[in-house]
Amino acid sequence: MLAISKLSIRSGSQELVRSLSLELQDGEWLGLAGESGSGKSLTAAAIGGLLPRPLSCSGSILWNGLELLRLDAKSRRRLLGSEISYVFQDYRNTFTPFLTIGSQLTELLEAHLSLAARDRRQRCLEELEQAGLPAERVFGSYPYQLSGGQLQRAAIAAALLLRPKLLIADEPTTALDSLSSRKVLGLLDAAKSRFGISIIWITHDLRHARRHADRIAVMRTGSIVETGSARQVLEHPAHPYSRRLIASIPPLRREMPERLAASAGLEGEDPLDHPR
Amino acid sequence: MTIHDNAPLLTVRNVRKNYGGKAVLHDVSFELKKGECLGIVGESGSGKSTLARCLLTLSGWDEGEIAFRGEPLAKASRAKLMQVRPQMGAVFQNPAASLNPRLRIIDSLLEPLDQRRGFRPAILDGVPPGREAAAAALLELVRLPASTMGSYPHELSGGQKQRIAIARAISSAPAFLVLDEPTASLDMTTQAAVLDLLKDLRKELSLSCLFISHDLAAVHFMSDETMVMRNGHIVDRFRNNELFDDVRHDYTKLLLEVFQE
Amino acid sequence: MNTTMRNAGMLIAAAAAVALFSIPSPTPWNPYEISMGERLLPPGTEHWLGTDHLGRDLLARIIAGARPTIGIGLAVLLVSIAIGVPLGLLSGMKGGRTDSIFKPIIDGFMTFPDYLSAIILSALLGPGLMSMLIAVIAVKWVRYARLARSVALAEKEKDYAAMALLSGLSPVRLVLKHILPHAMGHVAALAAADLGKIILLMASLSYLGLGSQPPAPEWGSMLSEGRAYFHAAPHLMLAPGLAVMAAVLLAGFAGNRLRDRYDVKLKGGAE
Amino acid sequence: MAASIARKVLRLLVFLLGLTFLSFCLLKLVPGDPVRGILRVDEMAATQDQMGGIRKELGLDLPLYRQYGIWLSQLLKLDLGSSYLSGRPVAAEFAEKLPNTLALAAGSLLVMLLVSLPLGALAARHRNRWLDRMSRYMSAAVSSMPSFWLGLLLIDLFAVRLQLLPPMGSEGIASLILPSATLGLSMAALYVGLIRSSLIESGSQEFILSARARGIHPFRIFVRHQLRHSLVPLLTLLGESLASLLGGTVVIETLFNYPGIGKWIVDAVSARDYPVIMGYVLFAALFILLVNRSTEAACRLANPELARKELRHS
Repeated sequence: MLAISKLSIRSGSQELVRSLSLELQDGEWLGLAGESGSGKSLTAAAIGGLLPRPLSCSGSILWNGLELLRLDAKSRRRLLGSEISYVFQDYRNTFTPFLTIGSQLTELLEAHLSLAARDRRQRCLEELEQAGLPAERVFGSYPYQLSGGQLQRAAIAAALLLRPKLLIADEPTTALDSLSSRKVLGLLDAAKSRFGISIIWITHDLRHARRHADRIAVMRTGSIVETGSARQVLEHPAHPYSRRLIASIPPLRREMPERLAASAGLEGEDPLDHPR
Repeated sequence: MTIHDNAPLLTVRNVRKNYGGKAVLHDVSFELKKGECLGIVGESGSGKSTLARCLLTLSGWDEGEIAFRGEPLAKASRAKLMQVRPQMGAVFQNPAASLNPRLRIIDSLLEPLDQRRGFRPAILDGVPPGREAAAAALLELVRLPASTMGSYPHELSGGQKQRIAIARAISSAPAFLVLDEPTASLDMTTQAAVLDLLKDLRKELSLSCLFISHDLAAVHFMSDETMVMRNGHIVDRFRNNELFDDVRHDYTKLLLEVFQE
Repeated sequence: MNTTMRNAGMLIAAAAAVALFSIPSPTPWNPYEISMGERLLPPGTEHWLGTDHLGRDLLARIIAGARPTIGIGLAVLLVSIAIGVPLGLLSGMKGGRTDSIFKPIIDGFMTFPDYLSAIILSALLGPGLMSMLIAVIAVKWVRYARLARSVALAEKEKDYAAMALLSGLSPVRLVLKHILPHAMGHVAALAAADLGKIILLMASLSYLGLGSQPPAPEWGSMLSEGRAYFHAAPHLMLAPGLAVMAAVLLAGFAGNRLRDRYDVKLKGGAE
Repeated sequence: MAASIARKVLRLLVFLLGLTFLSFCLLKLVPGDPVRGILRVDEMAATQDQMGGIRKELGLDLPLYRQYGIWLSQLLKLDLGSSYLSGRPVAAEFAEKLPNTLALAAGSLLVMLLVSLPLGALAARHRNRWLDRMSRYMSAAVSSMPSFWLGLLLIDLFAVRLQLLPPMGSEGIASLILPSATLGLSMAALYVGLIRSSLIESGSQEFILSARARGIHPFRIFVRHQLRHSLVPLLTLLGESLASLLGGTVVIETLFNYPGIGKWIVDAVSARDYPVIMGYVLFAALFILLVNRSTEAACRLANPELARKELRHS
């Protein structure tokens, strides 16, 4: 469904993503894992043509045979929000602060469909309900009146409103506390099983990957170092960097390892820790 | 000053703190013993960082008592506080804010030692005199090259800055360390490296510490005993291997489930 | 704007500042010498910028006027900083009751715009150099108090301040070692730009007859004097006006440069 | 609610009382004698007797607090006293001159907005391109000029050389153009940069990206999300510019010999015309407070979140 090939993203002479290739199947949940500077968020932004202006990209991103990198503005707009939608990390700023959640959801519907005002409202309320939110209240609320977890769930409701085929979730739980994170990932799971949408899930923490992701791609400094089924990558990581990333998660077992890095057999090696 | 080895370093009794008309700490009580690492786990807003600032005498509280080596701190004079504070060490969450951006690393690193002239901690035994030698030795302790001392904070990564904060905190041989989310703003692999470092240092220097984190797994990795905080209350507390017992508080079980996935 | 240009701006500003207070006037003319035979001469080879209504050499007067104009501006600036910064730091660091006294005062002053307050204060105090200085200082100190207060409020919450206290620094030492130097960076950037604004403000007050009085060769009062002869001898207004403009521009340049440098250092340096 | 309004009104009254009393003290304690000014106007040789007589007549021989008390009690009867210079009631003279100043202020505001809004928006849109650079250099140059000097340049060009516009006075709309242009331009120079940076800042907000990711039309995003986000800083700017307009009019009215309250106060200062000065102080304070309150109210309307923040802080 989505085929990225030889994607490069550069800022001036600096290559931030290097000749990256990646494929996504229908109804698949792909975990794109990596640390800061790995280029995972840039790759995600490139799919929707949302890269900041000074960055340029080359290569090809095919969406059901359509070349996304050479799409005119109008067709891209038609695609975004309806076929491909996003959820971002910074839930505080996902919604415009001085407009109600409801008016922003209806704005999204208006942009893509022609519906009667009452139907629009009904549709939004249903979607908020689905996201486990008190629909009427959230609909009339300004973003600042909601908690972080509620905002992120409202953002997911917005992303799912038009039943997209692909949802790109860029660190959707990083800024949330662990209990809210769980609810948010649960919502994505439900959307996947109910509508069969594909999900690209960007994360720096592989902790929940086993439960949610079908496939995992590990990125480092602009390239994918390893891809494979979630189970294969998590249990038998082939690349040393994947091994290190997995070993970095403190295990919750009765018998604790003395050291984290040591358990991956990577004692002497320095972690990737570069100044910004 | 001789202290009985088993006497607690820190005694917290029924501490309560209000903020904006709401209690952010309810009736918090615990003890920290020498050589022990006590973990505090809780979500944001649970009051764990507020508690840390109270323990460090950086902010006041409304009821109850916090005593350091048996000495009550609630009504301590400013002079008393200035005498007590250097015996506590702290590492905070945000490495970007933990170093004065205008000072070279060596000056930030040695601030505690510069402040107490004539004092030489045991970790510097056998190190030649002079500031540079001391800085190099401290940097080595946290696995950083001596050349780092000439840099400014903005030239370093978050992990490096956090290591410097750790070196600085242990430089004056404090009675205990408060580690308030020391890894939360670091990348995963850096996080692991810092956790490993802290664990090594704990063993090498037999540090006493309070390890505060939202991450149950990290707390479990670091500490001997763990307290679970929620809405300003301590809802559960257990020795390390008791975490998996069935008698745990529901909230603890929930956290365990989340972090075990 | 590129870096070389910014550096050039800084250099010119620095050179101008040094020249201002060290080099004696390079023209052979005395800025005070009246010569009624040479009134209102246009710019020429002998008097490069011409002469004023009393036959005094304009170039000599501009050069002689630089010192009082910029010097007074600097003095006003320094006094404002010396009043504002300590009060602002005190208010921000102490917080609580102290702050609840200072904050409304600062906010109250800030609601009144520079020009209006300075004009009204000069009006209340009566015309004259001294009352103009007091008026301008009264208007300006509060900006530095506010800046220092907000820096103190922000910095004292930062972890490094907490760590400094844990190292055994007294609150006073904390301010002197960590917070004051931090505030002074911001203050310097604001001050450089403010110097220009102060010069403009004083020129306007002098023009209104509220500031320095003739025969001082201060640029503002020169402009005020020249106005009567505006049609006959426009150069009388042109030259001091351009001088004011150049001084303000240079000060602005220096301010931008200082601010950029400062920002780069704090934000972690893209350069 | 009612209590908080009452508290606000009370605070306002205390503030005005303090301000006027302080102004009164300053005015009286500083050397300078209005009587000489009055007599000079009358072109008489002043004797001690005459001066004493006038002083008594004006109540200037009374102790300071009594003088203030008299001024205050008159104020309660909405009487600001009479000008020493013209002998006419201050309020009447004020009412006569205020419309002129308001016309000038309105004209200047118009010029300022017409210049700075489009220029700031264009500079933000084409940032770091030639248009942006030009606008930055030009505003740096203009904002470095004393406003009266800019006015003189404009007079020289349009009134003297091209003879298109009257240089002075207040006859009709034409005579309003030069003063408004002068004040408007010198203020616009400051605001172009501020408008530019506030638009750039709002454009880089995460929620703008989110709206793009939802496929909303860019024009709609600009108007509904970005512009509205800039509205709060822009409204604050507008409030500030209204307040500083009042200061600017003083200089410009003097330059153009324009019969507004700005020129009036300057004349009053040199004659130490106390009632006029006090009247002006009172007006200026009320005007600024009014502008600030309305700005705050407008900002709260533009961004409901602000209203909540204030509630929490108070």
